Amino acid sequence: MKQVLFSVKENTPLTDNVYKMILTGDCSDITASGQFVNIKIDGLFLRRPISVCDREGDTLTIIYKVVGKGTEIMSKMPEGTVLDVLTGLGNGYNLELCGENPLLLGGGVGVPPMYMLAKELRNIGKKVTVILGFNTKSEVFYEDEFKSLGCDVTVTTVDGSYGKKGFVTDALPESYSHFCCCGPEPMLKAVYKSTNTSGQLSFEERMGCGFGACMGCSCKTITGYKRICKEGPVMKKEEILWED
Amino acid sequence: MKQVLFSVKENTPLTDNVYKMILTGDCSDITASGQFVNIKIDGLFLRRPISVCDREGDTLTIIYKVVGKGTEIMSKMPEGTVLDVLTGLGNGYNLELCGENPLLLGGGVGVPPMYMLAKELRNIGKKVTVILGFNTKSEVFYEDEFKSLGCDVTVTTVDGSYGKKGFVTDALPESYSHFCCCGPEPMLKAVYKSTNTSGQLSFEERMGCGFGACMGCSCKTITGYKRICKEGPVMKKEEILWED
Amino acid sequence: MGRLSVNLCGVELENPVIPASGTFGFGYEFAEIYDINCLGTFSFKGTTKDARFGNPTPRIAECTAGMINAVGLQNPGVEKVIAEELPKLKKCFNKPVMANVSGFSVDDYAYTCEKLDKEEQIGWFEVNVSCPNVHGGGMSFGTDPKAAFEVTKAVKAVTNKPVIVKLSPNVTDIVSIAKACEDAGADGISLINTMLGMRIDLNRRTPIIKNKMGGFSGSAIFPVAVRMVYQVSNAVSIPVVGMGGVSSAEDVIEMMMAGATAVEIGAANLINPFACRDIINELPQVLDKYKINEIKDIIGVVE
Amino acid sequence: MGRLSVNLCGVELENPVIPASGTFGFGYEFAEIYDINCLGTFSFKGTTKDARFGNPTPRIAECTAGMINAVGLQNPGVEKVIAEELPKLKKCFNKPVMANVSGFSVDDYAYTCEKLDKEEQIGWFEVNVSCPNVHGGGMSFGTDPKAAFEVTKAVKAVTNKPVIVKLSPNVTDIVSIAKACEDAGADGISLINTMLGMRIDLNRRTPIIKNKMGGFSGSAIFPVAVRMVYQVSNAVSIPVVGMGGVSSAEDVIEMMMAGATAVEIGAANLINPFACRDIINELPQVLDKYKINEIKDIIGVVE
Repeated sequence: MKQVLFSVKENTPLTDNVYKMILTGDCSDITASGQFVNIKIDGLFLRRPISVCDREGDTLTIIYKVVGKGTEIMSKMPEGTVLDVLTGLGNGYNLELCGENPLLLGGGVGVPPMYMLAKELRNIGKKVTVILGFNTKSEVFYEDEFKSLGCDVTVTTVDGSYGKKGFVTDALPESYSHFCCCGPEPMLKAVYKSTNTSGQLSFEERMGCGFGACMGCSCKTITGYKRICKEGPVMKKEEILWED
Repeated sequence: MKQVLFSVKENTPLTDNVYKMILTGDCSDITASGQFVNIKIDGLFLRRPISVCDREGDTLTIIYKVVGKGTEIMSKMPEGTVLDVLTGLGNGYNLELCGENPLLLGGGVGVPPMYMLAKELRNIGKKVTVILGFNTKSEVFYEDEFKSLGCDVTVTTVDGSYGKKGFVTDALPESYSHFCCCGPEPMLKAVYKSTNTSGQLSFEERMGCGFGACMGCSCKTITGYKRICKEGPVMKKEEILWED
Repeated sequence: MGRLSVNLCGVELENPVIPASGTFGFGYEFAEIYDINCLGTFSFKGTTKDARFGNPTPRIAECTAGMINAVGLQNPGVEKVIAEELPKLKKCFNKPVMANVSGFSVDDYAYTCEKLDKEEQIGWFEVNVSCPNVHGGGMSFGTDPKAAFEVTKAVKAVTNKPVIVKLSPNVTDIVSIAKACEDAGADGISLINTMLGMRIDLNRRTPIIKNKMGGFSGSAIFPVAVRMVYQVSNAVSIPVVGMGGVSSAEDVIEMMMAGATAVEIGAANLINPFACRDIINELPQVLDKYKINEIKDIIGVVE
Repeated sequence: MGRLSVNLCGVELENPVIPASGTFGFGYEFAEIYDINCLGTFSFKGTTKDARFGNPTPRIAECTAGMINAVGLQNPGVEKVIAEELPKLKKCFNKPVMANVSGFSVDDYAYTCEKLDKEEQIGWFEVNVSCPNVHGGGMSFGTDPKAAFEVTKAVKAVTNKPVIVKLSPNVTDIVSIAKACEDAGADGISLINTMLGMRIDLNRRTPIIKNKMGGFSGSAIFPVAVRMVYQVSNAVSIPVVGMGGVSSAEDVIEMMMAGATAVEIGAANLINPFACRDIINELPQVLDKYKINEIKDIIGVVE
């Protein structure tokens, strides 16, 4: 973990309420896809955890959805805004478990972390299949970005207004070596049930600190209690214990 | 009272810790010298009451000393900053009581309201004598501004490093028709004791609202309880009741 | 009535927004800047049997997201309130007003309420057993269920108007005190009054407030207020008026979901004199945002 | 020792800054980002007889100038703390540490403290009779003087190390509880623990916290903390450790002027992991600013 001052280079909407923010600063502590950063916002007490979408040298890309006060304020930040950010939080995805032709599944704001993961996997020559799930056509983003990485990309929409109708689990390919998934809990559960390989899933929880101090985001796993912000957010399929 | 958005046109130091801020906005509710405005500052709960130094059309001039968080933040406000201000607060000085050759006494940050008062009195052709009291030379400001209004100006410094050595009460002229005074309470008391005419004195107190709602700044007078923010800050000499 | 209307102890309110006692005087200072008839009602300056100047100054200290006051019930006394303040109020406010009453003995409360009972402008009594700023009285009635019971009973005996008892948050068990008031016949409970707080002037090395301690209010105390409103509204069967740090239309909704039938707004009026008017104007959009049809539908919706 | 040193119950502290229990784990998460030996000491994660997962999530809610937590004493239990956590801590912290202990019965407290007493790393016990997040225990000990007395007495019987009792602010009369602890032999009092608070999710119309209510902390509660530290330090003759919303070097000074011998810092660590280090570094300038020679000179300077 590092405390770094970033400056906003770009902050543009991808859809009605999903924004892409490009930040410049020291990214050296961001060592794996699936990690997140924790952003201090003036006037709000708690930092806002946002998953890393991409990292190139000193350039950090995050994608966030406007859901409350914090993201509302973020969406209005002009270029040049300086942000106090804790970087390199969480464990991230383990590439070594992915095998030769991994399957990546992202739902809604669960899509962004899949981008950096796909990029890393392509860099080491893996055949990457990506399924991106959205509710409807107007919410779709990043399809082309994944394609230009050379991934085999399928988009699903719940209402069928774009791509394949249904959920990501309605578009599972014949075979894949491993899966990596990020999205809302119902999607994680569905993917957990309908996949037949090993996999890694990224979880969300309201956090106090984001770096393991407050025990605010603890969860039970087969291998014991874990802090989603520290031992997570990515969990191996085998260790997951569904609460309800 | 009016709630007005002002924008900072100029914000420059007059001494080490005294600043002059020129604001543009609707000044129509500022009807008398001695009135004050109450400024909302982001991140602080209470507004900051600052006395009016001058008002010309849409231009408001205030002079403030950096004494705490609020004035500290104000001193760093760049040109163009927009401020939420309650204007036209308090009663102000009554010109009709001043007579032909009034005496104006200002001490430290009690000097600014005397400027608008002197200006008004000169405009109606009065002979105005001004005594400005400071601790030391480096704290002196606005001497020339009063002179250019055509006032007879004396500056006193406690340590004698500039002007006449001593307090404003050490520089009282032979005769004057009335006095108007603003400054720290010890100065008000001294002036009260050493003057032999009718007079008006401006008082300070920690305020909650600044417009008469909270009773935070009440004081006792010979004519009953008064709110320094509403029936004050200017009191007639005859009505003053010293608490201790 | 419209989608903002609520019924407080049998009296219909056009909306649930009520400026809290001590932050709105007797209304006319605010009537100078907007038409206060847009309010549900308001609770006027705490009134006592005899005139009071209150505490020495400084009476005000700033805090993060709040302030401390130690005014100490400055008011002209019930006779003058009736003779001078209410007639002035009548000129600018044509709705029933809430009469906030304090005292230093059970008889004080009864005496003052009996006098005010004859005034038809008054729609409710708000009996303040929780002022933190007066010694040998005020809060002590609100920290002991027996005393709260006695005061409530005495006031109920002298008026047929709804009696709402205003409680202090500076207690171990707010529910037991609320229940004591209900048992004594209270028609409603309002809470929370200010929290006892203190700030120090680091240069002078003395308390900022001359009285040392005072009542802490402002958005900082909102989570404590929501908690107590929730606890009390789930324990009593009479309406609860929620207050404590409410400063936005969303805060009003949160208080009502916690169990409040109406909501008082205090310190916010001192920072933004238009706060209550602005919140009333915002409420319809906020109801839409949260898919609420009529505001009364969400009272105590949280289980 | 330097101008920042204070003496807490007979043990010298290099400075009065102490990360509060539950916001600093067992230290090593923070040791990864700075040398925690700059701290006066710290109070480790609340430890109980048996291992606890704590409460269901969500456990965290945001507030204006603060937060609510309902972790519920998650900890591995005293055996594991001794076997696993303390050895890890020893590697990164070479000063005496404060052992924060909770329980559900008087025997629980005694059992856990007796086990920990043998560990030479431990310089003080901080007996938490004020956790708002565990039912049938925790806070109840801190809201009743008799229960606080019993717990204190039982712990004093099993250790010769200084015993500091951590009190809850959610009470009518904090002084009576502090005095009960002093009468039972407590060597110090620490306060305030969190205030019981609640927030609501307006979309879901449910409490944000799964447990409904939780402990409210952060700068918002500072004025209540200063008030209670002042009241207690003027009523007892044992040292007081002040906490509650402290987030700057100036806040530390204010707490000490109110009567605190040392100051704990909680929620601030969660927002800025370097908060305690930064405050310690700022303190010398702040002492100069307020013309304070040695920090111990201002303890309880406010009359």
